[in-house]
Amino acid sequence: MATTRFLSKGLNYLALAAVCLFFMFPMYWMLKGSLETAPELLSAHLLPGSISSEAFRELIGQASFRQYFFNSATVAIASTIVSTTCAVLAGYGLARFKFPGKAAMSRGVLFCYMFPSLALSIPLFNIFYSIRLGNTLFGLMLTHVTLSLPFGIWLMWQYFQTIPSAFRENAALLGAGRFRTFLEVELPLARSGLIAVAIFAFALSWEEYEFAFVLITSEASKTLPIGMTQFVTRDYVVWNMIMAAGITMAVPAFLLISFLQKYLVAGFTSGGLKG
Amino acid sequence: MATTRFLSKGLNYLALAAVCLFFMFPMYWMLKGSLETAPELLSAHLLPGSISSEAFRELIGQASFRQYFFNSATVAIASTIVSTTCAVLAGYGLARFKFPGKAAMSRGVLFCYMFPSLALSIPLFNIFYSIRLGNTLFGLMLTHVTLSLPFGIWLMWQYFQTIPSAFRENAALLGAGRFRTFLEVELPLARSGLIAVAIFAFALSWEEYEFAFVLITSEASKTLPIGMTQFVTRDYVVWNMIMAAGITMAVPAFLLISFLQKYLVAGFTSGGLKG
Amino acid sequence: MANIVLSGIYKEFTSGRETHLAVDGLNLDVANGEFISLVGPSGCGKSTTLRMIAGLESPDRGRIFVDGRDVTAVPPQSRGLSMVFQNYAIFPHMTVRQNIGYGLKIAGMARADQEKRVREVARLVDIENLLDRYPRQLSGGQRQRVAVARAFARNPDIILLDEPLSNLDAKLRDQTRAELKQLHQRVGHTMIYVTHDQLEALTLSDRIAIMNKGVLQQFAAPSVVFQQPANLFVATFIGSPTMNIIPATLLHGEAHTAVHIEGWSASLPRGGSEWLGPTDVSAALVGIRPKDITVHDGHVEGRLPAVVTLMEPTGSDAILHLDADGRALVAQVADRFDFEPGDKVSLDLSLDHLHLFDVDSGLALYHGRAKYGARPARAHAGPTMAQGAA
Amino acid sequence: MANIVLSGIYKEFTSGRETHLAVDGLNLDVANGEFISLVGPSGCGKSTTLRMIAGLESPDRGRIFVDGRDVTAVPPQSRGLSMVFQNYAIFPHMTVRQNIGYGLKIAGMARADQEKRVREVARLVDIENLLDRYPRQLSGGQRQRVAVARAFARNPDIILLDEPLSNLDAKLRDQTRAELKQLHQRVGHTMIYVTHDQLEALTLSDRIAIMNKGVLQQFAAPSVVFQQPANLFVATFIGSPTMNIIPATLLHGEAHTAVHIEGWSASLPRGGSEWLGPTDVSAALVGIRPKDITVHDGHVEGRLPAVVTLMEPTGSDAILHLDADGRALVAQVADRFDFEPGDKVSLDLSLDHLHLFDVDSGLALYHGRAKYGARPARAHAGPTMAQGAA
Repeated sequence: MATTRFLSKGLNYLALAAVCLFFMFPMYWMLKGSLETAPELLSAHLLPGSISSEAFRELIGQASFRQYFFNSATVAIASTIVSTTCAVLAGYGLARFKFPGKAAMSRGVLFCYMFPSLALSIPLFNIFYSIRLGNTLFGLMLTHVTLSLPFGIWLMWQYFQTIPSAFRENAALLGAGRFRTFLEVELPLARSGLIAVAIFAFALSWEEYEFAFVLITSEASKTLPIGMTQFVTRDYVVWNMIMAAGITMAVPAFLLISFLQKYLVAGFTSGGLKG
Repeated sequence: MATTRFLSKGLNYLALAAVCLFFMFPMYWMLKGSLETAPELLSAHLLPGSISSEAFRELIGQASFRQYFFNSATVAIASTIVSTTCAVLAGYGLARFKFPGKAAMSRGVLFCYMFPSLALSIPLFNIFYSIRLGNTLFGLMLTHVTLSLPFGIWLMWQYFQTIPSAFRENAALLGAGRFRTFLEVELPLARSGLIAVAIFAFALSWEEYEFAFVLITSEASKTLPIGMTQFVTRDYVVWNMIMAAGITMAVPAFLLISFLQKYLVAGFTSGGLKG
Repeated sequence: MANIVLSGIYKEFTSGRETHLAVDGLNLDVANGEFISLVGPSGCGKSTTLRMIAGLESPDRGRIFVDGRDVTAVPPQSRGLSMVFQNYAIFPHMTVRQNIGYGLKIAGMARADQEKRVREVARLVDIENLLDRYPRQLSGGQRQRVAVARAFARNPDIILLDEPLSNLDAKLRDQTRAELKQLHQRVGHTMIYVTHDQLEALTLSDRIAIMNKGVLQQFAAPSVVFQQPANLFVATFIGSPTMNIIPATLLHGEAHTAVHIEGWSASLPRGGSEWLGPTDVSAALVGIRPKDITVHDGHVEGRLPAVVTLMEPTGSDAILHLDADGRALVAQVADRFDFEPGDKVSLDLSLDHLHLFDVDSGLALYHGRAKYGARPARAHAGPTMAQGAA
Repeated sequence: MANIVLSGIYKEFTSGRETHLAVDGLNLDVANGEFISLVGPSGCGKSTTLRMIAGLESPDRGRIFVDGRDVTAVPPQSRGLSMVFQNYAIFPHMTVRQNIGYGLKIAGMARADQEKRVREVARLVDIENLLDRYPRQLSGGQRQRVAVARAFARNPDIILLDEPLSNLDAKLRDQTRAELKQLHQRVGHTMIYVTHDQLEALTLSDRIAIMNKGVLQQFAAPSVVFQQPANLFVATFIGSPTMNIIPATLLHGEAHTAVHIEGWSASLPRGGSEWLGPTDVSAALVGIRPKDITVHDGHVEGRLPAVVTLMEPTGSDAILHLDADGRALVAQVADRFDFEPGDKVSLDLSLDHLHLFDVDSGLALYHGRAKYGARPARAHAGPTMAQGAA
């Protein structure tokens, strides 16, 4: 009996290790590539030959890279704020108010979430140019909100539903109005959900490529993902700089996870807090 | 008092209506465009001039479109099955077994989820070509699994945690072994989570563009998103066919939502089922 | 402190196509400083009634008055009452101090006064040393105290309590019950208490409102609902173990009415204040509490023969489950643990504690003459059970 | 049916850097067909013990034997026992029939036999008409029955019950308790029952194991733990309302020992079987149950003077909270509802029901001579309370 248990545990560990390897290897490959010089990289050894920060230095030295980074950050932060705010308000409305067509609404939100964003890009391009939002960071920000908002609404909606109504009712009986209750009681209780939505919106905007490609043509408004692909389409492929750019792109994600992971893990489980 | 309530309700409806319009308008625009003839479309009226299925007929008549659709469906279905299976197994393992480094594991999974997929595409391209998986649907499927698996694992992990251990323990006391318990008790209880993961994986694969663009160059292996952009890059832009292709791409999402929406809405709330 | 009047309250809930009538024409008046309980089985409308008083639900018809003011349309935050919720609903992101002080902060009280008042109420329920803790660091009993302290903090006119003890374990429940009663005696707020537990209602309340299926059954003092239940529902709901109900035939003579049960009969004085309903019905249901059945060994002529089916010792008492000619009866006996299933016994039913109910309407027809605690012969010096044992 | 022996069970839990000792050196033997209860406050180790018997936890040290076979390392699915969980854990995706039959299906029983057995057990707990329902369509009480039926279906040797009544409301709990006892008498499995409710333990069990902080305090029949509690913990845990504990000084004479409480004293016979501990200590704690205190009006010489602080009527009885010179005491009086807070009374403590406990160890030193239900003078014909009222 004990042997079987041990075996099944061992197999599980093995599977987990394999999954880890599967995910970690590309990241390792990228990190390794970014720390090598261009000729070394082509030799494709598992371990780096020598470590050099050449690629990073050159990357950061480029004015266009800094511009891309700044544009990306602006769009990502702005769309995260707008998307999270709207998701919280809409999710709260869906969870708290009764109105006809709520079921249809839920279907609609999910459909929006699943709707192929690529298919959406064409009409959006069409519309945005006709209302003069094409080629602007504001227009790009708005598209990113369009992409992240449905899932955000759905998540906040689900999340607000897990908060027992007794908290809200008790706040009311203690004299708090609806807005105060929302701000001081319900929002803090939904904090983990809010953070999950913000992370989702940020990640989506930070790495979004297709819309940025379609909407933005001027060099001054390009974002990092677009900039990165330019390393490829030049005359020769600058591998180590591409890798370095990839690493740079991953830094905000890494920082966010490190700071917020306690809320993220708590995310879906501690919604139904009991007093 | 009643007036204030009525007003706050009215405002909420208005906000919801605005959000709906915001999301629905591009879809409407696309549907309208796909049903118009090319010249009509350029006039950009709000209502379609006349309705014609010309664009759809021509689209479906093209052998390459049918090939793209088939490729997309193959990759999407295969990656959904692989990703969901792996997510369920890994999520179960993470939720049920104790092992050192579980916290680090959770951080890792979330980091993978947030990792800019674009940044990943370069090393993956690198690796895949060196192991001869470039330009194959199998390779593309594998990348899509890489993209959807981290979030899937995280979701299933959270989901399995919401299932009270009493169900599992009771099954054991009724004589069920670990595998039987997993299959007959825990998996049915996690059904909503499983469906959410499957939908996520399918949607991701179905509309994925960047990796398909980087990995696939042969005409025979191209997927719908790639095919669609070819309508743009030709000598002139065939708007109504692009719109029709977009609508076609949205059909599976629409069907899936319609069939599964009851489980999806139940998704996060009914996990902690009480006997 | 304030008085509350409910007038013709009617409330139904619709879910899908089904309509559930929660409260049906409820009238209730609660005096200044009174402690009343709303009691009944789950789904009887007691919680809905409480929530309507709180303003968390609106009645479909009827009006609610507090101190003569119609508050039916007033939102909860403006009614000036507090509530203790069943699951306490302590805000998990606030410390105990912040939780208790939240209502004061909203009311705009100065910081120093807030702190003073928080300390004061915390002392009242003995949680002064927990003020800086978060709810997750508290035990179930401590959370309950925080919820009570928070409800008292604003010094509201009315305090509503929704099964505040049901999440505590048996020992703690008994202890907290007594504390709650003492708290009421000290501060004297008007309190409305919802519970499914008849014992809590009996021990705590000045008056008890017993509800069933949305309809008020009886609203009276604990001793009255226990000794003179208005109908069969009240009779069987109040009291533990449950009152025995036995079908009987009545035979009316000049001065007496004979009550016949298969194997037993007795004679009650006809007329007089004990009779509440018609005195000419030929069938009735006899109600007798387990404590008012005396159990003798063996079968004796004139006593109701029965067989013991189960004995449940409860410490110094025991609950005997009996089978009397196919009817299941329960008797409560003190000081005896020597019965065993299968024992043949015979039963005396105390006529002074006998009740008769109408077969169709369930309304009380007759209550035995003896009122517990009001019998002259025993009131002040008679041997109580404990004395007898001394 | 099977007997169970726990030998030197030791179990601790580690969470973070804290180690919590759950069960400390537990020895327990349960006979074939016996109904025993594990009882104690939350965190006393009773649930952990049950889970170790079930195989859901492994003891750190010690062995578990079923019918002489060491099952310590046997996984739960091979131990041949069933369990009723506190939250029932009925599978929500299966019908009642599938739930009850799940264990039979796993055991590979033929379909027809499964159906027959499912019907049989369903009849036993009176849910035959619910077989095609899903759990969400059932009430709390019905779910509880399904859980019990499922546990009985495989006809296991041993049935474990983890607070199976704690989610039911008061009335239903009383009723289900009696049904559970009758079920045990009919089918006769070995049953181990975990509860925090001393009343459930007293009424249901053949023997009660009282635990505190992982340590077994006493393991004996209900009458024994009630009448001869081994120590202060058992004395105050068993019985409701809780036994009064009063510090006293002892003065030993030739044949008698005098017990002094401020304002009251009495003399106990020295030596004899009532004395369990040393007879030469000069201080002790007097234990007396609320029922064994007689309350008289006014202050009387030789009786313990007290003031009423609270009265809780419970129907035919009432619980009096008293203040005797700063000490809080509780007395239970029958048939009297005329006390009010502030009333001056005097108390008689029944010497026959008096207990003495060691001040330091809490161990019992002396138990009053009178055993409830075994006093010759009152056993068979003496006037019980109910008779007195007849």
